[in-house]
Amino acid sequence: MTELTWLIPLLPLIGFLILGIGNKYLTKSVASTIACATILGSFLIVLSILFPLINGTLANTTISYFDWINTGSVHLSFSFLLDPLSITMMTIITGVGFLIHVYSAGYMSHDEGMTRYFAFLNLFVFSMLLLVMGSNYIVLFAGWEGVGFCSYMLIGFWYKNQNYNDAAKKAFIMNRIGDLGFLLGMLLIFQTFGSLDYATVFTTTSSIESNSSVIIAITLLLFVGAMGKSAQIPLYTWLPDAMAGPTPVSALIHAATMVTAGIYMVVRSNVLFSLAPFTLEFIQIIGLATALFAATIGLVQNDIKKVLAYSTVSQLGYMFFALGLGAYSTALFHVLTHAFFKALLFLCAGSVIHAMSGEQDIRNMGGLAKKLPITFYTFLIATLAISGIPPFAGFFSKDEILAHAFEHSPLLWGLGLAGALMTTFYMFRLLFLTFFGSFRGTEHQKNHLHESPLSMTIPLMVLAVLSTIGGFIGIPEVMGGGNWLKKFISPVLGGTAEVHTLSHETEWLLMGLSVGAVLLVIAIAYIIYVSKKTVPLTEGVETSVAQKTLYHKYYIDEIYDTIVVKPSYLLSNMLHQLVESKLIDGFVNGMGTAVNKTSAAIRFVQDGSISYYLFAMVVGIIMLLFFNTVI
Amino acid sequence: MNVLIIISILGIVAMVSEIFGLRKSIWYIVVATLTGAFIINLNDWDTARRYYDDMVFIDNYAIAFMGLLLFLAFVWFFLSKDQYESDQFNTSDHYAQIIFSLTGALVLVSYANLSMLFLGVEIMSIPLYILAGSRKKDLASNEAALKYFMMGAFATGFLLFGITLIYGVVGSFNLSQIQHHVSEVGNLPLMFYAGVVMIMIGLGFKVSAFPFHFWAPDVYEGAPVMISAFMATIVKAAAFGGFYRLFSVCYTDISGHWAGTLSIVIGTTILIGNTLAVYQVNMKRMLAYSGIAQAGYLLLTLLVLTNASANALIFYIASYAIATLCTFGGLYWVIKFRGNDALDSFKGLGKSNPILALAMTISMLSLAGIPPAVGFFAKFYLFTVLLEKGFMPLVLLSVLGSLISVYYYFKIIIKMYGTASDDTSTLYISIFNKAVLIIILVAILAIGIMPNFFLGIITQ
Amino acid sequence: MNQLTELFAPNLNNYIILCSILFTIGVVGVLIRKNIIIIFMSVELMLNAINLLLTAFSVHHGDSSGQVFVFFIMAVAAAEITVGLAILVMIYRNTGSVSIDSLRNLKW
Amino acid sequence: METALLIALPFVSGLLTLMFNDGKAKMVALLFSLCTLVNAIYLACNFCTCTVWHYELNMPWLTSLGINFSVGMDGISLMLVLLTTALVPLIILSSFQREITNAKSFYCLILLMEAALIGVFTARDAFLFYIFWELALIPIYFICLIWGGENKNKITFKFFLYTLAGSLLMLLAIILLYINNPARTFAIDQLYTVGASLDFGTQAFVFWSFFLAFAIKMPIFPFHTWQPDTYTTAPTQGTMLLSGIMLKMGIYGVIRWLYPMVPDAFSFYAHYAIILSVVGIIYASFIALKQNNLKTMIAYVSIAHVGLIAAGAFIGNLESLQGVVIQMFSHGINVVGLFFIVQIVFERTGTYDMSVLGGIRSKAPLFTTCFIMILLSSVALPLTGGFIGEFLLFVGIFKYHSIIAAVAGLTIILGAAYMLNAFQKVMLGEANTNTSDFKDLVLTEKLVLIPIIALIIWIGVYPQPFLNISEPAVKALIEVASKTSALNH
Repeated sequence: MTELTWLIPLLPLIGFLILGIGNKYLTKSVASTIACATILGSFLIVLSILFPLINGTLANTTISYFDWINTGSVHLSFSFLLDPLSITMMTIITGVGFLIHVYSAGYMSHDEGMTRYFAFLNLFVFSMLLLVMGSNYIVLFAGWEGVGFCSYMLIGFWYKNQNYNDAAKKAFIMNRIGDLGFLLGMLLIFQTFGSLDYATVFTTTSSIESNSSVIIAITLLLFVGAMGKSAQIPLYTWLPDAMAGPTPVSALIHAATMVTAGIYMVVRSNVLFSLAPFTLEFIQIIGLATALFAATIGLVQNDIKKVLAYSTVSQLGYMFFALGLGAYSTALFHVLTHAFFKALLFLCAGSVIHAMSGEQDIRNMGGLAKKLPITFYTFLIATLAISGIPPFAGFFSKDEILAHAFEHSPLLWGLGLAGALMTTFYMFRLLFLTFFGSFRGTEHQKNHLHESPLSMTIPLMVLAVLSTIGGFIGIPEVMGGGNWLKKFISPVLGGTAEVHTLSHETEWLLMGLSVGAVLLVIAIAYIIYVSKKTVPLTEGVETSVAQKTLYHKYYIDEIYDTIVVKPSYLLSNMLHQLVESKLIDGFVNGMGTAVNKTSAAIRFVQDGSISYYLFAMVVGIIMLLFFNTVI
Repeated sequence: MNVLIIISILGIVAMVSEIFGLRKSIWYIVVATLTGAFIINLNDWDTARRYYDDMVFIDNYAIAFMGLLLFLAFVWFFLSKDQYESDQFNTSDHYAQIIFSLTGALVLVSYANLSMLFLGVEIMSIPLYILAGSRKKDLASNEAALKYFMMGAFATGFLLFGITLIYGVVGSFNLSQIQHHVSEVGNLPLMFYAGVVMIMIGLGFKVSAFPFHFWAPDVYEGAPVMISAFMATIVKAAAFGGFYRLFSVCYTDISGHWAGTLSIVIGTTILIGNTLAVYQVNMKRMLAYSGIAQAGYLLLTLLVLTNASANALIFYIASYAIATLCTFGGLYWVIKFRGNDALDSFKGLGKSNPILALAMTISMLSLAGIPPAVGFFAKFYLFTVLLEKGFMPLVLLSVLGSLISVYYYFKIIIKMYGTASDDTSTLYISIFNKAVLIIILVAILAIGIMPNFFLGIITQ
Repeated sequence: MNQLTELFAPNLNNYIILCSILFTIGVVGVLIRKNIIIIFMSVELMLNAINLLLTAFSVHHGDSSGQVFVFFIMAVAAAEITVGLAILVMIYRNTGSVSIDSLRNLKW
Repeated sequence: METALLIALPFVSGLLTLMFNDGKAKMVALLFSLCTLVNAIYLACNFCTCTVWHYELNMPWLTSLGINFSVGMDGISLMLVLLTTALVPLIILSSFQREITNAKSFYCLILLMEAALIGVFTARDAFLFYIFWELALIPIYFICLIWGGENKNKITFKFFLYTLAGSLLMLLAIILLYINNPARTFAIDQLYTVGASLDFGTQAFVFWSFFLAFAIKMPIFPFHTWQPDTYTTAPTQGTMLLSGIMLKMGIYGVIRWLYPMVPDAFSFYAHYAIILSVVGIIYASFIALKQNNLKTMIAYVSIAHVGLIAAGAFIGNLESLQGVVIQMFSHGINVVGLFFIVQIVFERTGTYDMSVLGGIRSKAPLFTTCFIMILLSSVALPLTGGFIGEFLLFVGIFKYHSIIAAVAGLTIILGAAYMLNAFQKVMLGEANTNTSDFKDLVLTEKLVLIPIIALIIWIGVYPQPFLNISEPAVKALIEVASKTSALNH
């Protein structure tokens, strides 16, 4: 069953190599076929492993291929781990990845760089698979960095536009800040446990005291890595900018898979994190803060992708919130459902943008529901899912998070709910502004409006189905479900059972409350944007300070620019012009100059006059005699 | 001893050769005789003998130095052949005087008596006073001769005064008796030490140590180029031979009394020589200062006075002299083609005459003490000998000096390879002269790589 | 009277002092005079001081080699001064001056 | 014997190159250097891990001073020899698109330098080591002086003098060790014992003398100011030699000649050296951020990278030393690639100024791919050559001191920043007048870049063969160091 495991990441890699090397010679259709085929192949192999794992006919397996770095105390093998956690992620990656590949075949068909696009998309899938399949931190790190690079290449896919390139660079560098934390965390793990293998690390934690400084340091450092990759405060600003890339990329990388790598990593390291309640609390705070913070920004954005981007940041915050509560499987559940509905949202947005010939501003849209029916309905499903309307996927996962929050404290529950309501509001705002009302774009755009081709709509429909039913794998007990996912994952969580202990009545009550509130918010949004036909104001028009601050994303980018980027350049200049040229090189050159100057000065001693020479000689003689005989 | 006689006779032959119409063949006679003398000299190896009532002592040290001097003279005659063929000078007169001077130099490295030291110095110097002024119409040459003469005579006075004071204490000019007196009798009066310093001054002048170095740059600049070459190499080598011989034989036991003074002289010589060379724009002057600095390194051996230091001295002086000779040889051609001896005449030489440029480069590397040229090994050996006796501060100073010296030696290299000349004509040097340069080059490199043979010379 | 003779008797120290003074006069002469001929004479004075001292030492030690050395010095000095005068003549022909400062072009 | 042959081969072939005319010289030089490479690979294939030292030759040279022509290879030497022999053909090949005046001398000097470099990496006698050390300097000086660019005279001279200053001090230290050696030889094994037995003051002198020589060569902050100018003005082949191979001399020196030589002083002073190295990483990285001259920027990048390697060398535990060895190898390949990229850009556009470049990516996809690969390796992305060494180095440094590792780790961020900055400025955006007729790679250029990329991937994916080569040697080295240190206490 597992003999073909190595092919799972290798197929996309082969795809990448074929597309990369044959870039010039392949036609677009061949290229897209190769790309999709390789991912499909991987997906099928993943399924062939998934089912035995579910059946229990296949136990957790580590497959070791070769020694990667093996020297001294470092024994790192290139090996894969197949367990419920990794297989879940692999399924998402290859499954959603395949759908997005198919979608891309339509979406990118007019782009001259399509082969290049698919090459990097394949490489991304390869890296992402490496990330989740690795059986030790170093393979994870390899994938971790690999996805960062692919993200860089794909955000800057339209490299002629320097703004996109800036966005790509920003993404990579911010990720790298996190990577440093992650690397240091890894080093500390290595230092502490003498290994980077999950198996070894997680089984030797007995000697570590809970909340000891080492484990807090390790987990915090790992979390810094997650912050970068999963766009948490304060390292989130790259993600909205990353929307510069093609929309399917945003769907795959910046919604469904890569950004959830941080969550995967924390879930994977749950043994360590559970030993550090302090860190968990910290994650809780960061997660919740991110969820709320990003949601408020999302309320006023006008770019369809930006709204989705902030929504993603916010949802990721939610997931970390769940992790901070110790609800690892819940977080993973949300990863799963989020992958479905957020990918769907992005793909729909892509379809809209496709139809609008590249227009992304929702102020210029409206009334698209009739022209783009499939897109509209799928978008609606996704919006319902993200808003947490039962029985759509988002409801179950979100509800579980809120339940865990309530168990901790009602305040957290309240804040969590507030986030969810904001999410609902901006999502419906988006929905209403885009698909309802009358068209606000140009005539040209209006004539051009069309539903997307099948290659794009089929993935939409598949994802819509998944967004609808995806939640059923985690139906909570209270609804009579067995929370199948939790059980499936539990071996990975090593018995740290995380069942919330709320009574069924409370649970029902909470659900009712949240659903009720959500419906209320939808109604409000409907009144504002459909009934009153409010359209966000164009830029430059005076608005309230609060709104302006939100619109400008709390000026975080500007603040970072002022406190990090500019001082760095200033320091660079100062070091170069002052320290380097004046101080160090000045000293070095000064020595040379000193010799030169001395030489120039004392050569006048040799003034050409014999009498003077003789005199100098005699003085010298007298001094020598004096020195020798007297002293 | 035979060598001394042969070379003296050769001088006379050279002087009268014109009368017998041998002018054309005198070069061949000289070269052949020098070769013969060299072989005869080597034949005496390991037969330490004293001659004429202990006036001359041909030991291995003397033989080594005499061999070196003969070899350098041999090379000199090759390098200067073109100059004398172009009839600027009266060949036989010049040759005679050079050979007389060489005789003096040979005496200076083989003496066993202070009177022979004095005679050696004088026999070596007087012809050079004349040679320095041999461009009779040239004011620079006149001035060089005057300066050399005036200061030489003055310094001779001090040398003699020193000898006299030593004689006053010991009652003999004989080196072994002086040595005996120093080691056995002891309790030396102040007069003796004053005499030692006076002799040090007189010889210090010959080797152009600070503060008696003033003549060197002016004289080198004014004198004809090959005469400067002779002064910078053979004369300096002989002076060091004499200097070291006297101090190693006689004054080893009282080194505490003069080593401090000498250290000061050495330190200042190295610093002043190197520093002053930096700003020079005239090649000959620069070489003069470089020679002063090198004299400082060479004087370091006098602080140690062991067999090893004698080896180091010979090796170093040989390496210095051969490289300097080669440099002057190259300079001669540059002056011939470009008309002046400014550093700027070397511009673009790398293109216009690669062989000449290569010769200059290797010589400069050797002088600067960079492997694989022989100069490096000489410096290395010198430092080893010194560090063994713990002269760390002086060695560090020498290293500093070496670094400064790289500055001016490399000026030439940079001029040759790094800058283009306005005059792009290719310079033609005959095959013979090219061959001479190449052979010297090979020697510089070969000895640098295989110095083994020369290191064991002095092993009494 | 006897004391006086003893005081002025030519003992070695007196010779040394006398010769040193003569030598110093020679040195000072070299240093302060500008005429090359007079400088030559001063150099001769230095050498003669040495000659005198050598002779005195020679007598003191009862060793004749010192006096032989004096002859060497005289011979060499003669040769040397010949060369010197020749150089001087050459310079005089070229510059018309016998001043030591007439030639100071080679410097720095 | 084989080692001596390996040194002699490029030396002789260098001289032979002079016999050919300028047109043929490059092919001849390439062939000769390939022969050397084949020879080195052959030796590597026959290299077993059963003993530490291989292919030894010990021939008396200057018997009266106890100097022997003693060469041999252990794993570390072999890695560097492989690096040298692999890079030289690439460097020669990289010059094929250039018009070089007096080409035969150029190639002759490159081959002579190769011989000297192999000598440095294999010498087992301190004197011999020093000779090769200096010999390596001379060809490169002339390469930079004769074929250099703007302001070359002053800059190359500064380079020469600076490095010479360091090596002269090293010479003194070697002499000091020698005269304290009762056996009066320069044999490295004996000097290890001698060095350890010295009193602390002398050890300190030896340490700092060696340190200066190596620090200047690498260069470590603040002894680096010769480097950016020299790299910029030197002909690209010279820069490749300097950065690809020559700076490894300094690092090699640290691990072979300094680390086991004076254990007391090393353990006492290494801390300062490490701090300097790490400061250098940050310092150079920051400066690289704002450089507009592509070549100068890469020069600073090199300082930053070398800082990390140097820190690892001074830490001297097994992981860091293994990291040093593999990173030396991969850095050499990388930096040669980077400078070749720079050269290609310069040849096509005539400028190093990044602010007037841009848009090359759309014109030259193959070139872009190569650039990206090399860039990835220099930002140490996993599965590229740069990562393995960097990771091992970090493991080693972290073992030594976590804060230092954290500070050194900033290079991960800064490295990404400056490399991507440069990439964006040079390659991305719209093509302008400078870059609008940028041609993609031609055959010889491909022949240079493909091996480089292949090696980058090989080291990144399967570095084990390389690690296996050097591991016994590194272990032996550490053993020597601990033994000599124990001897003294």
